[in-house]
Amino acid sequence: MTEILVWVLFAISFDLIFGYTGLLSFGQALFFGLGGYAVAIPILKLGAGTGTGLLLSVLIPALFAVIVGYFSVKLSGIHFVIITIIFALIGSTLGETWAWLTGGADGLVFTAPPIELGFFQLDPADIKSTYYLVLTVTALSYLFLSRLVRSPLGKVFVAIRENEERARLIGYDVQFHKLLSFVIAGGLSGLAGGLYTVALKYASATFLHWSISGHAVVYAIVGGGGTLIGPVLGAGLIMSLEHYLVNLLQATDLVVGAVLVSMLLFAPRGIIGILQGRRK
Amino acid sequence: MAEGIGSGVILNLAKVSKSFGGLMAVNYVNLSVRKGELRALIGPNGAGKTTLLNLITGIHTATSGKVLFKGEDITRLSPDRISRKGISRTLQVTSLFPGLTVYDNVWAAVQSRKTFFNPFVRAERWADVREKTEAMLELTGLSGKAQTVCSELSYGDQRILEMGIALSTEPDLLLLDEPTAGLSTQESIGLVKRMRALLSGRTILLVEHDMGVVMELSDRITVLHYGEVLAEGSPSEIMESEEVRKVYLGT
Amino acid sequence: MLILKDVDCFYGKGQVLNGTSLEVGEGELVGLVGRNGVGKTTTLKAVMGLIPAKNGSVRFCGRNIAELPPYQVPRMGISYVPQGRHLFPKLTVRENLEIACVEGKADSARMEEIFGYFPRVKERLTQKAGTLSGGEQQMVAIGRALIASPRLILLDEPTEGLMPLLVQSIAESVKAINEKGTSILLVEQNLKILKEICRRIYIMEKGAIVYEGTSSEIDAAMDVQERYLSVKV
Amino acid sequence: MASNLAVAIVNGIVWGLIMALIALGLNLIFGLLHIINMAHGALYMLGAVAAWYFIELTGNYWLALAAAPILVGGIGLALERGLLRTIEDKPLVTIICTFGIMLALQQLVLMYFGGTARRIALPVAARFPLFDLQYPAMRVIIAAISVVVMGGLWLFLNKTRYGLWMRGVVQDREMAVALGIPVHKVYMWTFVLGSFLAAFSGVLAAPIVSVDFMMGREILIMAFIIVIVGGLGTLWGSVVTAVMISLIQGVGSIFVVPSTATVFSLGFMILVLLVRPQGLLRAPCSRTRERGPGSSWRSAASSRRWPRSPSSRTFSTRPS
Repeated sequence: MTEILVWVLFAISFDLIFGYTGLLSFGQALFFGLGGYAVAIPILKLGAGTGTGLLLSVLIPALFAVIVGYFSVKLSGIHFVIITIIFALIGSTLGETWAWLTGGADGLVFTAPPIELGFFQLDPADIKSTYYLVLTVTALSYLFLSRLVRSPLGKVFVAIRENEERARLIGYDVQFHKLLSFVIAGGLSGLAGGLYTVALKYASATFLHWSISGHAVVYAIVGGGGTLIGPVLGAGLIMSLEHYLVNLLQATDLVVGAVLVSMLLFAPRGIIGILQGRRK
Repeated sequence: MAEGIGSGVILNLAKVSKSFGGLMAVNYVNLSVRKGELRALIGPNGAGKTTLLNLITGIHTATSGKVLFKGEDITRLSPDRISRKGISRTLQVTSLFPGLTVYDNVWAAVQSRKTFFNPFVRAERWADVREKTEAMLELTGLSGKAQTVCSELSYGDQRILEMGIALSTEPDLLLLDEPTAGLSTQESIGLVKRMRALLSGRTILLVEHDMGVVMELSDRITVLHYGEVLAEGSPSEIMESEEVRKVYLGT
Repeated sequence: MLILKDVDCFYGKGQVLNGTSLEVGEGELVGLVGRNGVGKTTTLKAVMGLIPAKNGSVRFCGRNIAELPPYQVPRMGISYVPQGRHLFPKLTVRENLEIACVEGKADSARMEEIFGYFPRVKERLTQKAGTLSGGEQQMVAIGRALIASPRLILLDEPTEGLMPLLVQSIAESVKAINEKGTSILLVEQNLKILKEICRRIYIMEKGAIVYEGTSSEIDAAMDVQERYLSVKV
Repeated sequence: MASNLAVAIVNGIVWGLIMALIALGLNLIFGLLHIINMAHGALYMLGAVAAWYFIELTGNYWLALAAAPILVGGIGLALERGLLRTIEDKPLVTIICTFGIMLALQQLVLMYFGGTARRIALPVAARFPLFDLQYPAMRVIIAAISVVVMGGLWLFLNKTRYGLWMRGVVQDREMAVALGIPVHKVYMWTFVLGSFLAAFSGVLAAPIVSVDFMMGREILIMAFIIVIVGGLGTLWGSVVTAVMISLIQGVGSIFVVPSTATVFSLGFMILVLLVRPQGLLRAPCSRTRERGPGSSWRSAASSRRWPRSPSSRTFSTRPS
């Protein structure tokens, strides 16, 4: 359940750049993985607290997103997809190489120290507490994003998705707003990665691999991009599907791939699209 | 050109050229538009009319020469900067936000004049933007269709909306690229009627093939041919010009 | 032979053809003229099936070709020379000609006939089409249309952007091709050329045919010329 | 040292030629269908896996080399006919769709083939001396076969009618239709040919590398890099780049850690994307790009300075 919530957060952060701003990034894994390290390394090497770690798991990936985004948003379409994959690849290659820092493919195993919130104590070692922690953070992020997409800023993002040229001609700095959206999404992807590591007590270079980004893509598409509730549904549905199928026939990716492809062909607006269609 | 660069000139192109590879699309063009006038730009296909608009709005950058707007050099600015300086335009091929409602289309344009976007504020709270949006919908006669998704509008309404969006940025100079393209004669007449109300008192540079529209609306006409200014004058002068007729009839 | 009846065509939502009807008879050379953007090119593309005709019918030799998949239309015996030539720039001239023989090898007699009209094409056979001059490209484009032995050729502004001397020579070639029995529908902005070589001329305005007459009739009808073709209203 | 270097160079060339075949398939598919085929690596993997089964059955590598690519070509045919046809004109959707296909194919192989890596014995065991080492002759044979296939591909494209059609469709799709070329059939066979090439290189690579269900994943990215650096749509660029990159990596890893070499090549690739997105080995301005903006004809090449960006808009999440 905790895991589903993490993927929900990852999926909605991806949906901000894909569903709202219209940029297909296959590089979100970079920020996801970085977020993981941003939690694990300070705790392990510097003795930092979990709260600090989670804060860093937003800031550090966001910082990287500024750099990566600065170059990436200059490109569009296919070239954008490819450049984000490459950045993620550089990340995972370095992650595997710098084992002294990252533990390489074996990863870093650590215990997150309890979070002191005045009278209230939250111990990540306890599964239930972790669950509530992840639930709270994800819910807050969801609220933040739903506010964001309804704000004037959100309208700019959507305008860029719908027609970049027109947005530019009415005076929006398209490049800047794309970058902004990329950075916000990067920060939240990092947060998802951070929570994932806290829950798993483990950070690894495999989280940086570009194919991890595929999860977010799948959830957002299947659920319905361009809405926030869509990716939530998508993540929930696919994760539970996987959960059941693992015992049945061990063919999770096969089903995921099949669901993804059939969604693209028959319901390009995802589950949300199907639901809305029925209501009409 | 007798009027020269007087105080009333808002846009001034000085010896502007643009080449694509070896092709000179715009060749050494001088053009000045006065505040408040409606200037039409005509010429056969490939004469460089749209390219000229692209140069003014920063979509292309001139190979040589200067574009001055309100006395300021805007030759090398990006399209969004130029738009914020006060130039707005419509495109020949309708360019809207197809998935958004008519209301949001106009909203996005009105909102663009603001500078800071607080991500925590609901867009609807901005009363001034709302008022301007509604006023523009009223002006374009699209109020009744405000909640229609723009891709479902009729083509004529899309053309009007395109103009509405361009006007929502409150431009000092409006460039119209073939507003009646793709409309039947009947629809064109309707559009021109509505344009009158929309455009009165504004400074406009109009590219148009439909000579009826041009004659109806314009104060002055500039004729482009092979990227060069062939003639400039009042509508009646242009009508009588031997040279212009030659270009159009090939005689 | 070719009959368009009440054809409507749209680009997205914009209506470009608005009930266009015209006819080209067997062996005829028909002109189509009109100002920019009135739908001349679209008419040709509608015949070729490149833009679907929404309403009305496009009949060729009695068959409704609007229902065919676009690549079948040329196989019915219609060739198309688009505005701007649209040769394949990275293919040689010979390849540009050969590619048009979709059903079988290039007939060498046919090749010779093309060289007869345009000797320059023969000299350039091994050159890449993209390196040719505008006039040479036009010759290859017409040659490419001829090679499949079509019964009808649609020619879109063949003289556009050419030197006056070349304009005359292209016009003469067009006339010669027609005299050998191939029907031609010629779109032009240059009324003078049309009047010289076409017997019958259509004038188009806002997606519809507004006038039809022989070249001498058009010559006499100054008001029509003024109204639809010149800058006067 | 000399022998190490010599082996690195020969290995680099051999591997580069295999990579070139993979990249050629990817590039062909992109050039014609404008599809970024994320499943290309999986097709390569399928080729190797199918070869393993054929060898288990018949014990004959050469038979596998002939049969496996045909089988995978058939799969490619089914994919194009069944799935990709309907979404061909939406580049971003095809990326996601082929990504889904990749997941599914990998999983299928995992189910039936298992997760463990397997090896295929060298069908030609002979070795020849290279300085003071014994170099397996099979690798040279593999390189030779790649060259022959590439030559065959060149002949196909330049000397046959279908090849001529394919080159025509790449340059001007609408005109090709107007000349009566059945563009959709050309698309289909291009995809089949691309799949065939991917699988063929999979079989070629099988005796050198270990065969497992993930073997296509990294290869896919390498192939992307090659195609982009060499120039999308520029076939010979892919070949040159493949051999070059493979040589640099091979020789480079004698001197530095392999991952450093990888990071550098990735960084180089980003530079190429930003500075010359049309690829290093492509003429900066082709004729089609020079055509003025007045042309009503939809030009295949889009200008970078002002991207009209059909790709970013075609994937609208709302109906349009």
